[in-house]
Amino acid sequence: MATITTLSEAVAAVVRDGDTVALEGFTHLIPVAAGQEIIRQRRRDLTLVRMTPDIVYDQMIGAGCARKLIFSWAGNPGVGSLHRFRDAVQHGWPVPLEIEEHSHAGMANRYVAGASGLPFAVLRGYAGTDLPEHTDTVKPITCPFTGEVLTAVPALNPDVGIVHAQQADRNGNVQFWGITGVHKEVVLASRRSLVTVEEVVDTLSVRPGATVLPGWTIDHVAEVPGGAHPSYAMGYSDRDNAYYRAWDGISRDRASFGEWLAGVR
Amino acid sequence: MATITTLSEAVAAVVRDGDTVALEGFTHLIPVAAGQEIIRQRRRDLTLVRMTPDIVYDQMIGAGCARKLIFSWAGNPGVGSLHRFRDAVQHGWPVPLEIEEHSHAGMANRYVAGASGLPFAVLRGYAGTDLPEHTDTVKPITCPFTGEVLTAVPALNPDVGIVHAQQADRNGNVQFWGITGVHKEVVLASRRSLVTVEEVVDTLSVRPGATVLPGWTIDHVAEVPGGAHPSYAMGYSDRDNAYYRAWDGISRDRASFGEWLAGVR
Amino acid sequence: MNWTADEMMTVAAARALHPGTRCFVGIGLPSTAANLARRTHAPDLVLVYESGTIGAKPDRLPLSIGDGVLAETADAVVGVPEMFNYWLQPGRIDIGFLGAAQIDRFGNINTTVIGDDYREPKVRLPGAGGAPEIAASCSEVIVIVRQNSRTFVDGVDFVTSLGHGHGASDRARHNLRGAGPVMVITDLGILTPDPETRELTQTHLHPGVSLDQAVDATGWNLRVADPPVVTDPPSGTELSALRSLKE
Amino acid sequence: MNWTADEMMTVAAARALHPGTRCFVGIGLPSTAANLARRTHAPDLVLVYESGTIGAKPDRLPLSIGDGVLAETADAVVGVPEMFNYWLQPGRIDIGFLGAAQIDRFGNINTTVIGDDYREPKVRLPGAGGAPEIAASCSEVIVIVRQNSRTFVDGVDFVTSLGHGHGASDRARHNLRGAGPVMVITDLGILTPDPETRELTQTHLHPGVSLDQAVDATGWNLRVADPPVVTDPPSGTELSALRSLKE
Repeated sequence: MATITTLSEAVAAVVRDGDTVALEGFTHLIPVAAGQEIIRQRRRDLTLVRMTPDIVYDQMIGAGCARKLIFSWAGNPGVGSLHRFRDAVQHGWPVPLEIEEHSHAGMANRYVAGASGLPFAVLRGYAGTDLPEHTDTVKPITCPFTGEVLTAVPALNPDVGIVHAQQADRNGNVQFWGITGVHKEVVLASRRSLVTVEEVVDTLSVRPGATVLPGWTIDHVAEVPGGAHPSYAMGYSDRDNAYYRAWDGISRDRASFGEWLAGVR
Repeated sequence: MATITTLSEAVAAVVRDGDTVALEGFTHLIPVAAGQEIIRQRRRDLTLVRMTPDIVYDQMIGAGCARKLIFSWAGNPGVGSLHRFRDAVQHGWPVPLEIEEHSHAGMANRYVAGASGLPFAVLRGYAGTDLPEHTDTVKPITCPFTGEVLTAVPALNPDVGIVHAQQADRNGNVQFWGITGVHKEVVLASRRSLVTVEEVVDTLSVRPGATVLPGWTIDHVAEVPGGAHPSYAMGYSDRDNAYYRAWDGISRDRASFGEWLAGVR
Repeated sequence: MNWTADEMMTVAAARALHPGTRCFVGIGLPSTAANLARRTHAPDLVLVYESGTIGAKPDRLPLSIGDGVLAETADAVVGVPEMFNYWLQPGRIDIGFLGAAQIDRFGNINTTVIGDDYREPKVRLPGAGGAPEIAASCSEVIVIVRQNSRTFVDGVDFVTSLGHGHGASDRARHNLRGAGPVMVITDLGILTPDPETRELTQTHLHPGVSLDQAVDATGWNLRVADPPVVTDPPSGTELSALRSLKE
Repeated sequence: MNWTADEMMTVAAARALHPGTRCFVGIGLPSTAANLARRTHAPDLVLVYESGTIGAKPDRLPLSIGDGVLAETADAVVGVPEMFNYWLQPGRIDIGFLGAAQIDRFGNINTTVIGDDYREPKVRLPGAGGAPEIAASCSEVIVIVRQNSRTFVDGVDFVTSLGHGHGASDRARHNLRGAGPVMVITDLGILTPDPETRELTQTHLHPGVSLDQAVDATGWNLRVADPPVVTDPPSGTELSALRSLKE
């Protein structure tokens, strides 16, 4: 059964130096506040996993939390590049960043395999691209019935999976709706999980399109209203497009990023 | 875009002698009326696919529509045996019935592979059982990353997939809610599809827990109120448990089944 | 208060379910026992049905695993592929609750065919359903089945669901994560696998059942604990909860 | 009415989308073009975004592929694994609409790194996202990209998404089901693959664009149709729909 606690206690309980940590949320319900709490707790040597490293991972990478990134698309959506990510990859600043690069289809299937207790997943993917040459975790696999050659990717089972959701009840049952990305998969695939929520309510009233995760699948729940900002929580907030644009300036050089970082810490 | 038509026209359009046909519905939303229309149109040599052949397949098998059954559990749920299925397997009456037998996990994953455009699916299944000895469509597969040996099953892509649902709108968009089984998978995996619905409405109002299938994924929609009887359509009808019990008597011998069949035709 | 052998069996099965346990429930005796446990000592039992309902809280006994009351009262309803892939397969479920048409001394279960020839069976049974993977992937398996020599056989005609195979190391050889059958609960008593050999041993007899009855009802040379424990009879609370459940 | 080269490009891309087409839309120029088509000649265009929204009908241009307006107006919203596995991979989508940082004469696309050394890139780009499988699995691919010699290169530094590989038989060799790029729409004109060799050929020039401009903007020895067709200029309706969309 999920423990309902504060964000700082929850992050302290689940995230350790050296862990493999996945913060997910596909444009929507991104656990940004949890990422900043990881920065505040000065975690180091993390292997960060995320399909779409965007502002939250740019912040964590710039703060020096990560030694490796497993991902499929690293950008500021609708705006441009992630400057802290580029600085880490191109110049090793503030620490060198190893990368393991996939496609979205590959990453999504890696989480599916992880949630399913399988060591790998099969897809039609990567064919003819240069990704397999640089990524060890992409291999061919042959169909035992047709002989057709497809692509295998290994399961992702992070030490910690963190997502943001709209609501939890007092037993830690969680519901989220709207664009749900790989929320369910990352919680089920991870050894430990934390869900930050807009609101803890007495009873969940299930919404159309909502997914409900029973409290016994989750380790910690923390109420963090606005915890997805600048991304959004459908029904609670709108995407702060201006902040995404503003981040381009904040993150562009090390000095202005440093000022931002001092403010968070 | 789905054509909205009558049940008899829809069945005539999609089901041909010799086809592989899947009528699905896991206890709930079973397209029984469509099965009886197939009997009425005297289709023959069908390969019937269904996880849980129950009354509707007992009827179709007893009527001589099927030459083969691909399945994972053939019984009258909560009551006992399927007498027409047993008579066909044990005595070849009215025609011999070839069987291809799986587990639920295997069948569900075969539909998933079919819906995904993959030739096979991987699962932890069948290990240590006698099923692989008698079922060609179960093979070992080795994880290219860990070396672990798992089980592969081939995709199911029926010629025709038929399910019952609560509602369609006038564009053939369909919604179903409650226990949804493999409804989505069988529609997406099949070359041609038919959805019978309780009601055609002007606009779908999406319910909690509902799945919506866009009309362009479906070939035919037919309005058949009560078309799942004796199974049920949540929000429209209750399961007719008395009929399930009564079927045991109707189906127990060839004569009483024959009377029932004459009534359908 | 009097009770039937089936009532004793159901009560014994309900008692085996600890509070908070996540339980994969088949229809029939397992469902009755699980719902009884929820009405008595384990109100927070999590009932999982293969129809996709997680945390169902039915107020009456469902006739099928897909009754509407299961979906209406569940914490979550998922599709059948997700049920098997995300919930059962990774070992999230504590107890798998199974029945059997035949069971052997190692808890291997047959629900497929009676007779030597699979293609020409004496009796064609329903088949596997979810059972092979329930038996493989749940942390533990409990079997509920009436004990008689037609069912308790010296070698099943078909292994539908693996118990302990031919003995101690067989499940590991098949790379199965769950512990397999830890208890077989019958109308006569309870059998548990020997910790060394995994052979089922009659460790409990229900009140009024003799050892000879159990031996006669078993198609192999039954090992017996010395002495077998006598099960506590059903309490008034248990019996009235069970009977009201069946109304 | 005057128009910019970008407006001409977007209008040309919108025109390429036939009514009823199911279109997998990336953010930026593809999304603008697809939404323009929906506002003009193809109101029943089915917009599919990789965030899981199927049949989105946004009333304003989304800034990201996961804007709330997409989920609110969609016929169905599915998880990202389902989007890729059930919807993209089996070939259910007619048109994949992609951008590029680099593109070569066979329509191969790079969005990963600029520079020879993947581990020490000159410029690190965002990477693959959904593009490799969009390029593989959609029935056809349309690329929208500004034509200049930095982008139109004689050999991409990294193949993120396969176009026609090294020529006619390459997609078949990789067992890809979709036809690959059928059109590259730029601010100068339109390139289509030669039916025999699959090499991109400048078949259209936008009004006022000279052939020399196109040749100069291309980093390889550009093949040109003789003569190239001049694209119809944007109509007043198209331009006003486009401009109101961007307000």
